[in-house]
Amino acid sequence: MAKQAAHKELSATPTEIEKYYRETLYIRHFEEKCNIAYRAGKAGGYLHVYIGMEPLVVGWINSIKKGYDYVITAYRDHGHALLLGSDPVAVMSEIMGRSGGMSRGKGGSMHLYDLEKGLFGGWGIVGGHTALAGGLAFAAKYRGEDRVTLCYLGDGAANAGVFFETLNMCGLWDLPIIFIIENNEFAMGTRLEYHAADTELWKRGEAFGIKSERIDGMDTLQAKKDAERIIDYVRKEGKPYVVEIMTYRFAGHGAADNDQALYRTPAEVEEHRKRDPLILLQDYIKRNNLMTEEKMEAIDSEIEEEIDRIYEAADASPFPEKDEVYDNVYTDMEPEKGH
Amino acid sequence: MAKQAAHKELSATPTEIEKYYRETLYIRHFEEKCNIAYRAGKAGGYLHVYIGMEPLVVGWINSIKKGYDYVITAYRDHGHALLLGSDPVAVMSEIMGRSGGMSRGKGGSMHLYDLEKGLFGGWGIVGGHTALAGGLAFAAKYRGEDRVTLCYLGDGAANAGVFFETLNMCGLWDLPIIFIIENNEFAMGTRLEYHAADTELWKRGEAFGIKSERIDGMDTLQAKKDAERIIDYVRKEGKPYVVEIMTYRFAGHGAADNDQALYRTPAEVEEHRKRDPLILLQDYIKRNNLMTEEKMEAIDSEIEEEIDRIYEAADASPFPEKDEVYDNVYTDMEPEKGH
Amino acid sequence: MASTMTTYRDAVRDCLIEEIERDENVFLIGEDIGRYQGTFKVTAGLFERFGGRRVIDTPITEPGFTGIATGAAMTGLRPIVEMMTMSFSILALDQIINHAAKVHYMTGGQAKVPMVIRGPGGAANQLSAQHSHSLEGWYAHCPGLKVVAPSTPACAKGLLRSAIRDDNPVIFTENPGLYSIKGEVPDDKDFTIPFGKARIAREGKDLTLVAYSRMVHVCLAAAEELSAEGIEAEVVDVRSLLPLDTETIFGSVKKTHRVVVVYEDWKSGGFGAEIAARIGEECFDDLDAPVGRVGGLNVPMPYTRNLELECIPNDKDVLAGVRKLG
Amino acid sequence: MASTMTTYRDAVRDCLIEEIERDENVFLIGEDIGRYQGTFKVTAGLFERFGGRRVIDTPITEPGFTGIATGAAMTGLRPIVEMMTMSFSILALDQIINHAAKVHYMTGGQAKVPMVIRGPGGAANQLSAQHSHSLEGWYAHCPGLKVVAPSTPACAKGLLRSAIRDDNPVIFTENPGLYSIKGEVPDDKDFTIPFGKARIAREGKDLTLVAYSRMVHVCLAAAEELSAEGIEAEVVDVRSLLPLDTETIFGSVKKTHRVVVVYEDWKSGGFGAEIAARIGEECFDDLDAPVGRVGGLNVPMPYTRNLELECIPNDKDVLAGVRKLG
Ligand SMILES: Cc1ncc(C[n+]2csc(CCOP(=O)(O)OP(=O)(O)O)c2C)c(N)n1
Ligand SMILES: Cc1ncc(C[n+]2csc(CCOP(=O)(O)OP(=O)(O)O)c2C)c(N)n1
Ligand SMILES: [Mg+2]
Ligand SMILES: [Mg+2]
Repeated sequence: MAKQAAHKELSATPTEIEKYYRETLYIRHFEEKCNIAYRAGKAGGYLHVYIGMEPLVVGWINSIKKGYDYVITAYRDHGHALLLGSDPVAVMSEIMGRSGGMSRGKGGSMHLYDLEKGLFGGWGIVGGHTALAGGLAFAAKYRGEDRVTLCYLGDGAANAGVFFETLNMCGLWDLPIIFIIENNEFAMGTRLEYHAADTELWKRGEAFGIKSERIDGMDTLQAKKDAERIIDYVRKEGKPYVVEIMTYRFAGHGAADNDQALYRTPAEVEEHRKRDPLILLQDYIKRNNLMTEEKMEAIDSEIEEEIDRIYEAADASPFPEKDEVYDNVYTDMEPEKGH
Repeated sequence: MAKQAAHKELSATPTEIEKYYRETLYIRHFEEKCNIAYRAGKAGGYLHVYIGMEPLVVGWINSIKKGYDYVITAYRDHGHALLLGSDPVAVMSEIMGRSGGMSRGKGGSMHLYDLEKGLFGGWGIVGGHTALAGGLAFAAKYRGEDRVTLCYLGDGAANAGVFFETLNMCGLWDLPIIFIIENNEFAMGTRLEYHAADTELWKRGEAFGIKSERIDGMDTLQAKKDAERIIDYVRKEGKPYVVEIMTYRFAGHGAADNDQALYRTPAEVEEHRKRDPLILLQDYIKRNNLMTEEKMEAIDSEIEEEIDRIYEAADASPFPEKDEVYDNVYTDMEPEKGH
Repeated sequence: MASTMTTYRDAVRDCLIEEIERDENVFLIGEDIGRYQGTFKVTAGLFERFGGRRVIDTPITEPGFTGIATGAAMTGLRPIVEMMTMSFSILALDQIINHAAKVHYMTGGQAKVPMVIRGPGGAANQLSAQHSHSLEGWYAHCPGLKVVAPSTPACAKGLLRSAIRDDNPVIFTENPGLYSIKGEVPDDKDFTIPFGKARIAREGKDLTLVAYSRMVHVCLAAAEELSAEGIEAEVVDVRSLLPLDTETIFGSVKKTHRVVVVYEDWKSGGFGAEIAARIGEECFDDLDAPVGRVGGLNVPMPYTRNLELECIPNDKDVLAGVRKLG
Repeated sequence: MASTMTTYRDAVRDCLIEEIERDENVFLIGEDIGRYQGTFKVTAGLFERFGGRRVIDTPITEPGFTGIATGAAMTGLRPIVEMMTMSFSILALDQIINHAAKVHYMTGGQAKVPMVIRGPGGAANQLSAQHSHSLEGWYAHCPGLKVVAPSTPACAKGLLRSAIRDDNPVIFTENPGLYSIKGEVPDDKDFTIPFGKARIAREGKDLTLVAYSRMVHVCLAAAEELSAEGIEAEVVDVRSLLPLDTETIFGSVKKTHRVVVVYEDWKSGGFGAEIAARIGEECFDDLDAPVGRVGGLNVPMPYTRNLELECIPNDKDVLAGVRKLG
């Protein structure tokens, strides 16, 4: 009976479930380590973690053709790089501003790029990257390829003018792109209700005749199913799609955000904790007894140790040489030098 | 019978009808004169006429509290100034770049302003003025006044990012503003279908929870009724409104647009001519025998002569003095002078 | 004149409070300036104190809310727009230079735009390429705008009050590195500093250093080191880029005969070039050496700290610039 | 080398055609450039010839389509963006300087943006304050961009081809007043002119006039008038602002000892200030007079023709600038 029920509920193979569990833990520990690094002064500037939002990458990036499809997002980008298969030491090194970083320390946490893996950033201007995303999809169509572009943007970014301009052109030209609005209910310290006239952000796609919907983003398995369905549609139809995913930001806006009481209560956070993606996954595993408690804990500490090793390796990477400051301004020349 | 039918149809008093007829003719002749002036080299730069779109001002500006409510539009702005009561000689002088102009020749056809009459421009950057319009409405609400702001914009302007940003804030803050989308089916040489993913532009307001609708803009009396209804709603409720008015641009985009064959056929224009607002008004007057043919023609030539006088008066106005070039850069100082 | 030791941040904040209280038409608008207190906490406590009518949180829409502020200003309100960082004002440039800065002219004087756009300009600490712009030079190029960049708490308060009471759009650039510095600030609620008046931050006879905003402090540090070598540098704090007080600048150069213009912005095409060009034109016969310039490196701002520090001029770079004069 | 008498407009147009035919990755994108043939008719006939895949009409969304072009370029396509007038590129500045110009740096060299942004810059004829901007100086201030402003049909074609084949974002400013001028243009479909090489448009020994774009012709006219007085002016056509060929400029100044920099942009803070400042620094001992500058008046562009003509430098203004050198 229970087994059957379990079987019924089971919408992914045990191997898949374990994969998602590992990836979720991986991101969770990686991000916690980033916050530690930041507090230790090993990372600087603005640093934004993905804690609580893991299904948006675990569910979605596992549903695309990695390295073929295009992925682009804003500054909350560690999870995207990790799941696309970027070298985690290079990711951590970049966050720590080392020469071993993906951009040799020139980009930092907000600007992770790994073009070979299909990661086109990593951008700091809220909303600005949505137009670039349109360009990635435009290129795929121009070349007659069936690549899909995933463009992640926040609920706050969904108010930026350039996003609407891009939606219009994507609808007008039938570009194969999925705009994933990560609705984590806050734009920095501003609550959704205070920044959006209509808090159902998915409707913004409809005004341009674009298929649009709002879905849950806490349940990894559900996210995976939705991702497969929508990505399949976009790849087949070659049309744009807007999906608003309801999630929650458990951490502060960024590592420097040290007074969350300004915009939310601990009670509110607790309420959402009940649907913490990691907890939902763990419950699911237990309910369907796919793993023993022991194994789950073993995996947890195994990953925690791996992240420690990654951190150590990154911390061993040197800072770039002073004269690298002039590299990469142009592909073929140097800028005027000196002060 | 006919009388009764007529009576039934009659939705405005004969005096009102005559007023609308005179105003429509006034704008029509004024604009034709502007095109003549342009061809004669008496006006320069970009000059855009309102021929065929008269009901959008005759119906709407006659329904606001002139001088109290705010009106703002783009560069197709002659009709707005004339109906708000700006001195027509000052309007024509501005278009001809004379010191008798509303801005002493510094603005020109695209930049007509008469703040005392409630006209806040007259702007040349497509879409840019929609944000300013939001500011006018913001100010009314800030001061607790019941002024309504009419913001006219074109179908092409309805794609500009800043318009959506403004819609969101107007909806979020309940600003008393009406966005009148003048859908004349073209953005310069680009047809509606080629610039808008969804050609029903009114939907763009709905995404922000703003009451929105599409209405006809050729029938002056209908336009008047719609205007009264919507303005009344906005003034009472203190909420924004988006109204897409279907109209048609009989003239070229601007006086310099000399090859309309590039984007439309004479047949298409002829088709629309059947619903030329002036013709509809004339038919209405005849059908309800509100005036004799003779009177209608008399009014026509009376206005034509008046426009001629306005043109002569404007043409008699001198060009500004050279040193005025430094005036009005600042309210209280001069810029660095000289080349 | 009674004064109080105040941080640069509080000098700005106090002025905002005093002007909001003084003039019903003054209001603040920007991102996260209300409930969140402002990213650099310049507006801390103001939302609680004055409410949502006078302190307005906006969606992330620089073009939109800058335009809304401009429209409101055209009706006589006096908005103070906060750019979370001046870098984001790039998105609103069309609204600022094409609308706010020009409407007085295009209306032949009918419309006024009594608006202030303020926020931190320049590099903070590892905010990377998109968040570290110095834009004051671009703004100072635009007729219709006034542009100020105060270096001390007192200047910040006196110039901000002038800006708020000015009937023209004013760009008021702060600097992330200045918020915590302290200085005596006059208590007088009507204390203002007029635009277009530079300040002699340090007197000297051998050499002139011209700077604004945080670079004034870098120049003062360099001047101390020079002094140890017996070279007395005069430091001119420009304060206001537009209008620019060339009289004071030229006066100092005519006295010292040697000058270096220092600015954080990218060296090539920065406003320091304009200052240098004017000195070259007007002080030709007074110069014993070419007009020197020390500016930021011509590269996008890198993230990692050691490279970032390479980009921003410091006292050693200023000394090197002085030595180059020979 | 075989050549043909061609207008500036056709030189640009021919180059677009040749490069579209040569490279499958090249496409044009902008407002009314297809069916409508382009407001200044630079793209006349191209939509009919190459179809809507290679010649793309966009909605009026400069930020949007510039960003789309940038994203496409990051995948290896080579977009050529037309700004109906460069004035409208102000709306896209964030996309251009914060995204396109910086991504190569922020990615540590991973991403390239082989994109050209072209269109008419400067005043046309009574287009008023919002449509008459000269923005090349702002762009030339931004590391990561290359900026060219050709003055002749041959330069336009040679520099445009270099721009299209360049792997970095290039700002290519034309000028409404130049489209109809004629000149011999090499027929060679691979004819290019390298960036960073100025051109001596007229040789002279007594004085140097430095300019770019349409102002080169204004300087040539002024030079003829000076010649009548026995003063032989050398006219240096900068052509490329970033990179800037200071070697040629300095070389001319070292020969003539007197120089005036001429530009249409607002005088204060225009790129001419940077050129003047560099000359002042590097040619100090060669100068017999201060580095002169002649620029546009520091006012928003007025509509009425007589005032507009006051704002734009002409040959008489250049002569006045020369006389000022004494
Ligand atoms: C144009 C611009 N304005 C302001 C900022 C400052 N800023 C950085 S993140 C942020 C909030 C964005 O919220 P959201 O889009 O919901 O993304 P989230 O942080 O929630 O993932 C703001 C205002 C910016 N980076 N860019
Ligand atoms: C930002 C910007 N881009 C381009 C232009 C050039 N332009 C002027 S009018 C126009 C078409 C606008 O069409 P629409 O909004 O429908 O108004 P209509 O002319 O039909 O009244 C264009 C592209 C401009 N003025 N501003
Ligand atoms: Mg959010
Ligand atoms: Mg239209």
